[in-house]
Amino acid sequence: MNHWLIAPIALPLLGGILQTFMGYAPISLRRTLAIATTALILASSLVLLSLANDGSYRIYAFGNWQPPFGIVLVLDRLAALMLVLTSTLAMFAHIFSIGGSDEGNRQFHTLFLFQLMGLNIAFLTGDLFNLFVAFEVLLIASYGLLMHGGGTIRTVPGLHYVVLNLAGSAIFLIAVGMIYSVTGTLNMADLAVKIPQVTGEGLDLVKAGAMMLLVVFGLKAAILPLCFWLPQAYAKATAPVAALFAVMTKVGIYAIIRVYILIFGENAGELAHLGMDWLFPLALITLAMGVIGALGADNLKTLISWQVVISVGTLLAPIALGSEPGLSAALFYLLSTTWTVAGLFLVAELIAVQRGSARDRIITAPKMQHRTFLSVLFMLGAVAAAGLPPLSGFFGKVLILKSVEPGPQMAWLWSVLLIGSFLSVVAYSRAGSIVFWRTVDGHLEKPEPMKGVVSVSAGALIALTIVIVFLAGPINAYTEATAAQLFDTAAYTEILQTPMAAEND
Amino acid sequence: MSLPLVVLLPFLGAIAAPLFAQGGRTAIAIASSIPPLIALAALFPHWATLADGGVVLHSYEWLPAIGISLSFRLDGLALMFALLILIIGVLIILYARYYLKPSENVGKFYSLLLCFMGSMLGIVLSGNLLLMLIFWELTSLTSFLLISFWTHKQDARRGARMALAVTGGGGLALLAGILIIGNIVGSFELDDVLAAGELIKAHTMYPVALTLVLLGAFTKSAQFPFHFWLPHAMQAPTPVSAYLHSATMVKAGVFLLARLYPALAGTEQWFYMVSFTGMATLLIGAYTAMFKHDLKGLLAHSTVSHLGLITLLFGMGTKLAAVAALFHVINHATFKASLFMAAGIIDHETGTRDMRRINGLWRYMPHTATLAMVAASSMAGVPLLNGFLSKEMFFAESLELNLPGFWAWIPPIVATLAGIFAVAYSARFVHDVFFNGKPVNLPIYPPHEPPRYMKIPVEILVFACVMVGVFPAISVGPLLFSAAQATLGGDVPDYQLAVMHGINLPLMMSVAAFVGGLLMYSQRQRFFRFHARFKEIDEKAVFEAIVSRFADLANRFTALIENNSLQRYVMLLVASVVAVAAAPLINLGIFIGDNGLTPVDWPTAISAAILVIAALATAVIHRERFTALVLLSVVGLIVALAFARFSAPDLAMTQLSVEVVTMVLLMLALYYMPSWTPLETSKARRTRDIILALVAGAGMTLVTLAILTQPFSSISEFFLENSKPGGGGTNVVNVILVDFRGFDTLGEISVLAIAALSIYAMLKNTALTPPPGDGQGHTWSREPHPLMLKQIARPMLPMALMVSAYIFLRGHNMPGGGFIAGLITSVALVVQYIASGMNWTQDRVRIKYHNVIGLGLLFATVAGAGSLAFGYPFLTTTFGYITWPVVGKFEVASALVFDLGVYLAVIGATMLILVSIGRLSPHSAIKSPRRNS
Amino acid sequence: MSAFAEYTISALLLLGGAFTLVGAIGLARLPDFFTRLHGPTKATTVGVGAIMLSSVIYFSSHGHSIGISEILITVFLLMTAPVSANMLAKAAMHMGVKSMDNTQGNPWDQ
Amino acid sequence: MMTTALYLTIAMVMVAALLNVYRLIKGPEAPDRVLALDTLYINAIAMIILLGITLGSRMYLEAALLIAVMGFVSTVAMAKYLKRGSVIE
Amino acid sequence: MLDRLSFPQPWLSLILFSTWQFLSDGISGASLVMGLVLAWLIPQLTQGFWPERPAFVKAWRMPVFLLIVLWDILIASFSVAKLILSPRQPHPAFICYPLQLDHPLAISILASTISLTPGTVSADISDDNKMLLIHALDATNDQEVIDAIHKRYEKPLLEMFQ
Amino acid sequence: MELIFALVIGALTTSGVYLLLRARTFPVVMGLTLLSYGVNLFLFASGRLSAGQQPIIGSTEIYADPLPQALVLTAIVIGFAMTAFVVVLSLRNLADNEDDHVDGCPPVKPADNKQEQEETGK
Ligand code: NA
Ligand code: NA
Repeated sequence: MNHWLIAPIALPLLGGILQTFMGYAPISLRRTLAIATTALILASSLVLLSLANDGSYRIYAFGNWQPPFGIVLVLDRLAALMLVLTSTLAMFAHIFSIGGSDEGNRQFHTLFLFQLMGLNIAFLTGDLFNLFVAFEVLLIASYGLLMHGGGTIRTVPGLHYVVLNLAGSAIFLIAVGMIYSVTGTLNMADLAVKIPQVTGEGLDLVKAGAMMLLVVFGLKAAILPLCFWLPQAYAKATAPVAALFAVMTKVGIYAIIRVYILIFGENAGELAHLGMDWLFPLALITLAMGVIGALGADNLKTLISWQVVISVGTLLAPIALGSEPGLSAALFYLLSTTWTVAGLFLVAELIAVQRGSARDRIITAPKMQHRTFLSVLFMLGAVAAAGLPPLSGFFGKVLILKSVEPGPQMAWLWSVLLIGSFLSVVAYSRAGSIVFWRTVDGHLEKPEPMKGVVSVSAGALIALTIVIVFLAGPINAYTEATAAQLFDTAAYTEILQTPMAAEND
Repeated sequence: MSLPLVVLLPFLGAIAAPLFAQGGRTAIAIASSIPPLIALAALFPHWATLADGGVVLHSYEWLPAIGISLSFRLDGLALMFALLILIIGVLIILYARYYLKPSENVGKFYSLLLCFMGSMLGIVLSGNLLLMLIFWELTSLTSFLLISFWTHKQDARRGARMALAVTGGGGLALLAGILIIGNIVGSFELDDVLAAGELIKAHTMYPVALTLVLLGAFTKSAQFPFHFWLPHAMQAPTPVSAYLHSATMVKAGVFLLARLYPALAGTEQWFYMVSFTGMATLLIGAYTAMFKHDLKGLLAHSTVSHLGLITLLFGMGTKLAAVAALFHVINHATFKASLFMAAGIIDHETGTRDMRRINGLWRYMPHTATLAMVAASSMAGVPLLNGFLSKEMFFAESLELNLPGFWAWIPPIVATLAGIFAVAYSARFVHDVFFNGKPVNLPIYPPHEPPRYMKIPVEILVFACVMVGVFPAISVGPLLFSAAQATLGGDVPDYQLAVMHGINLPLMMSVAAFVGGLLMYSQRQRFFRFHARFKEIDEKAVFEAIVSRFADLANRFTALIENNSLQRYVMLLVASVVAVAAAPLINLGIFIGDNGLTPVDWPTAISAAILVIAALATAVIHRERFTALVLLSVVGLIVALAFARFSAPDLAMTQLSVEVVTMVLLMLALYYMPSWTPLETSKARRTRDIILALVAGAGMTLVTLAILTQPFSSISEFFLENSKPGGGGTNVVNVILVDFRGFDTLGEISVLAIAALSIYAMLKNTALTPPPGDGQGHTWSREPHPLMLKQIARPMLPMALMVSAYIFLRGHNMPGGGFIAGLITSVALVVQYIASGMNWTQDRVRIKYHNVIGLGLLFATVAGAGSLAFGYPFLTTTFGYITWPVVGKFEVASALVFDLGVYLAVIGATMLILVSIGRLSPHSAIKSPRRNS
Repeated sequence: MSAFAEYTISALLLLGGAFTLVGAIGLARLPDFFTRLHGPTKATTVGVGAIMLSSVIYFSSHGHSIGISEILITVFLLMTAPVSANMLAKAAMHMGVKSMDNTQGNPWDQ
Repeated sequence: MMTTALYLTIAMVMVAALLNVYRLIKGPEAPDRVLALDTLYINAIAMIILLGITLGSRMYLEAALLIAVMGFVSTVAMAKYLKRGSVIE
Repeated sequence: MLDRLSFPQPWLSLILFSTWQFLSDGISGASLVMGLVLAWLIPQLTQGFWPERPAFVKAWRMPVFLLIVLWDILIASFSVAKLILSPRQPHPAFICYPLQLDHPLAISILASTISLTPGTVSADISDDNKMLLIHALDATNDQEVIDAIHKRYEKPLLEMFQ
Repeated sequence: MELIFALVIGALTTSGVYLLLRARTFPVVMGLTLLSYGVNLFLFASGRLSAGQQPIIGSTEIYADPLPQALVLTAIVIGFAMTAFVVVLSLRNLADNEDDHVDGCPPVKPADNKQEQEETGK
């Protein structure tokens, strides 16, 4: 059993524990250790990526208990991809935070690391209830992070976010109960085996449970009509937190991919492709709503928050269609959009800092410092987000467009996606030209100096969109392999036969 | 290799150029002109191949998944455009050197200009449609930045955004079109696409594909009805206008028409869409140009009109028309670029572009005037100039179109009419600017000739006009021929480029155009008056208004839906659940499984009744908060009893302890809150909520009923079998928690820990002032710590600790364990706080709760990690029975250490939470960071 | 199990049940808060005590060791019941809860 | 015979519980409700013990102990809230 | 360092030790050791929470006292039951009882005793610990009640404490 | 018996959902608590009901399904943590907005909206 698999979970756990003891240690020390931890997490995720790339499944059975009885971590290409996506993003967001946004709350780094732990558990776990626990870990940490930074602006959005997610957790438990009460198991592989054998009233119960599960994941992923908590919450969060949150909605999407391809996929007999007929139209409406929100946004962070919603719609539409190319395309786009949006959140903060009282609102303000640098970053991000060439967003969208089979669905997806891109171009150009170019005379009350780490991390995150373009070939190869692996559910269920470590004497 | 280089060079230049900005305008101009010159040099070697209809192709794989490859393809058509782009590009660079002021950001300017040049070359040299599209959109972006070069000008910003919106949007349509074509052909390689013309035209998706592609072309080439963006792009510096909006970018659209001619042209749809769009554009442009008082405005609209002409020619679908179109592309580029430069010079020297003020410049700048007049004549189609030749061909083709009956007359008439306008506005350009009396208060007076070198580009271009006009065959013959070859895919019709084709109908049309045009110009005041009746609409303002309106609507709409009402969001969530679960549950109905119902026993029934009453009562009288709280704890108590009744002692105990802590928590909060909830929601709303709640409840009831009566088997057999032998404990629940599913537990105590830490952080700087009384008119009592309570609290703590130890140690085999023990200890501590107060207790609790939490997590983790040393996975437990002399035989289980971690974490978290809230109380004077709170 | 044990157990059970009921009746029907306070503090406590005792006897007669838990619980109840009563009385007096008209003397409130 | 006694006792305890709930809902004053809750807790102890006897299992005694403790704590907390407002200060 | 090894509250340690023997099924070596450990450890942790020592003088009288009280409790319950079930309205009274005890523990023991015994609940103790407010469920004469309490409970306590 | 249990869960859900839909933080918190009671009982029920079959090896012959019990135990503790957090958050809400409405201030003010729009140079 390969112990690398717990690294992405054990590292943040230990790092987090260490931080709790260091409540009154000098901030420099806490920062160093925290960043070091995140760096190690990134390193370990890369190791796991290289492991997973051979296309096999690796499992880690906690307590050396044979699945389905014990909890197992399962490493496959998808999990590795999500880990790298997250830890890369986290790395830059974390570096950004030591620019000063981690001050005011000694628990920031603890929460940040526990957030990562929750995320990594969610990506690795092969157990449905453990997925619930993972969600709770990352949620409670996110609550804390969302409230980080003090002030009164975050309270109400935070409250909404928390209450909705608590209700969501309740629904999750009900769903788990329904599924367990019929199948008598919690292990995903085992479920994939058992679900096709369900008959009679059991079908209704499982179906209801699974649909409720979809609602929960939809809430996390922010699908219409469950997306309205997001813009305020993300827009009000401190920059590095918002950046990290860019990955939060993707957890919901990950869960949908995992559960609804593995357990309720095409081999699920009566329950095959459950709920996907709901998902496709909702995804498109979500996309449209996101575009409208972006068009109407009156500050950059809200605009970017709606961009999150847009990307959720864009991602789920092809996933709902359930084709292998579609999934591969979605994964490619996932990588691009998550980093881009996160980078944009950071850039928006840099801009806000430079514009005094105007902050990031899309209004006329005195000419800002570092305008060229910031405008270039913003433009790169905007182009990537809107999906214009030559940046990564474009390739993602082209892949998605190409993945659809001709037919009414193609017509819908194409028109919504393309018109959406067009309108986002309008929105971004409008926002950018007002923020950067429409300046009034007069100067800011003491323009703050731009810290090195901060601008570097923001720039680096944005620059990833270019990196993706250059690595497009290999990345796409990987996502294709991932999609293929995901659709080969039989291979996944074989983890149930993995031998455990030899019994001791 | 050389073709990618040609495209790459300008981009490299773009990166390099700003470095020379320090060296002054000359330095940077020279630096910037080097890449295009090398590129030119790199192109010439290929001429031999192209001359005999060959094609140069350099292709490299990039993203086979998308079908996009780095393939660059040079043929006659590409060469023709590439030469235009490069040669005019160099001239513009030279020209801009003098046009720009030293104060301006020349680095940015040249960098962007070269970027644009590179993108443009990319379009014409791409051998892969998707690659071409990338460059296509790049030109949109770069031109956006070039038009808005003077960012302080609002008109510039708006014009730029409009251009971006229109051309960028068109690009997206083009993308769709290209994807469809690629889908039909199965490849995006230009060669494959051009070869598959018949296949494409036969395909059912052809109409869609064509429409989308044409959308791209028309938006880029400012065809009606998308022509409005072009005149507003004139806010750009004149070199930009000259380059982008006469010679190159706007030609990208027509280039696309030529490029895909073999693949798409030759159908009814093509004919009608392209030719009629062209015709409309031709007329509207020509007509509007006439009335523009802005020098550049006039040129812009004439450009629109000429682009219409070219489009119309391509639309006609005859081979000769295509040739004429290509020919006119060259001619228009030359004379229009020179005219723009001239206009720029005039603007530069007089400080205005308003023709009503600019008069009689002939006297001040004869040299420039001459050049401008020659170019203008070419625009008007005066013989011996290149404009004349292509226009003659156009007139000829307009006659060749054999439309049915009356329709046959339309094209020639339109052509002549456009000719008349063209002559008229050209005449105006000449007369109104260089003659027509004296200048009217010019900002710069007296104007004089520009610097010598500023005129060189104009001279070169005008020379070209003349050369082509007089010796067409020699000057552009071969180039045009190979371009035609490339466009028409092989067989080129025989045509001769002669200055005169004798007296024929086209010539007559030209004559008519001349006479008419001059007549019209002489009567211009009438036309102006006539035109003035219709009020000028500023498309820029309209566009801006539309965008703002949309943004405003979007904002309103968003605010309407996303109205920050938690009640709505929760309602949506619940409703969604109901919606998705409805179908299966209705299908399920009231279902009693094979196990059937077991007989009711009355004590349980009564307890259940109490629970139901309490639960519903809580909801009903919830506005009376304390009472609701009391009822809530009744519910909690009965739930605990239920767990006990249905064989879950551990759950019963956990539920009990958690419930009490929760109650204390709620009372701590209630202290600061109003003790009554106002009645504010409408009756309708409450009814809706009640219905929703009832539906949800009913659903849960049905599901539970079905589940409880269904027989089932689960993986739990395994736990029951292996708990003792494998886990070393007889309390299976506890063994599951610390062993089988210890990882869940680890996550769960982390949750508890994080919650506590963030609560502490959240309340750190929170100040709350409690209300003076309980809201029923009683102010709070002053007596803090009643004697009897204090006295009972003393012995309670040690006893509780012992009980905790008892519950903890037996937990592995009997009901109990870390959680419950931890909660008991916490509750005992809480009693101390209640009885003796915060300060008193804090003084005696010597450890920081943060560290207790940390220790708890650490113990649990370390206990789990121990197994790694023996090569077993994380959280693998071990246990054994040790026998000591006095002590005797007893069990040691590593799981116990894990459970100890749980115990500590629970205490630390619970206490930190309660203390953090208690600290808010004005009575507790603890603020020093030395202590926990 | 010996007949004697069974009799004792039954008697204790019934006694306990009766007292519990009486306490509840008192709570339900006595006129004011202060009089209601008496029922639970005495009768109910005793009632539960009796039931505990029966349980002790029951299980020890079934061969289990003497159940200390029951004893502990009973002791705990006897120790805490007065304190709860005291706390509640204080609260009631502070809130000026009405005592029945024929009550002699007055409650305090500090 | 013992079973009969057991059932009678259970019956009496359940009736007692119902009476407590009646008082709890009727009030009229908050202290009455808390008093009723306290009594209900004590009844719950009785129920658990009786359950234990019925099932012949001692597994639930600790639960009874906990009810005793928790009942006391919550009563005290509520009483203090009613009188003093701040439970922990 | 030695005080770490001592038993700061011997009585408490004794009680803890013996209770533990009962709790752990059957007295074994393990239970003895564990009991010893707890009897030492717990007071070490909690002594701070029990500042004022119970100043017993004649502790052996305690059991006797407790037995009396227990008996009274039984009687009390019956009389209360009678009152509760009888149709006639009770004659309650608030009675101020002047305290002679001054040790807080002693006072609260007395108060508890009163609450558990015939028809009386100790409702409150004055701030200066000099007065005890008693609510009698059915009192004909205050003085009788006061004397009874003093004779039966406060006296023995006075002897036991200080 | 099953029906009674089902009805209990139904009642808890109903009350919980209704309170969850209220406009003030305190009822919402109580709603969440009630709901979680219902959910815990439901999750527990997924292992079916039984009396006197506590999963303590050796204490009886047949045992109740221990897994749901373990899950519920986890759920209870997590639920407690979450409740505590939301309680404190509502205190923060109270402190920041001098009001315990879930949206900060009782009526949604369209006025704010408008004035923001004026600011955003549209
Ligand atoms: Na003029
Ligand atoms: Na004039």
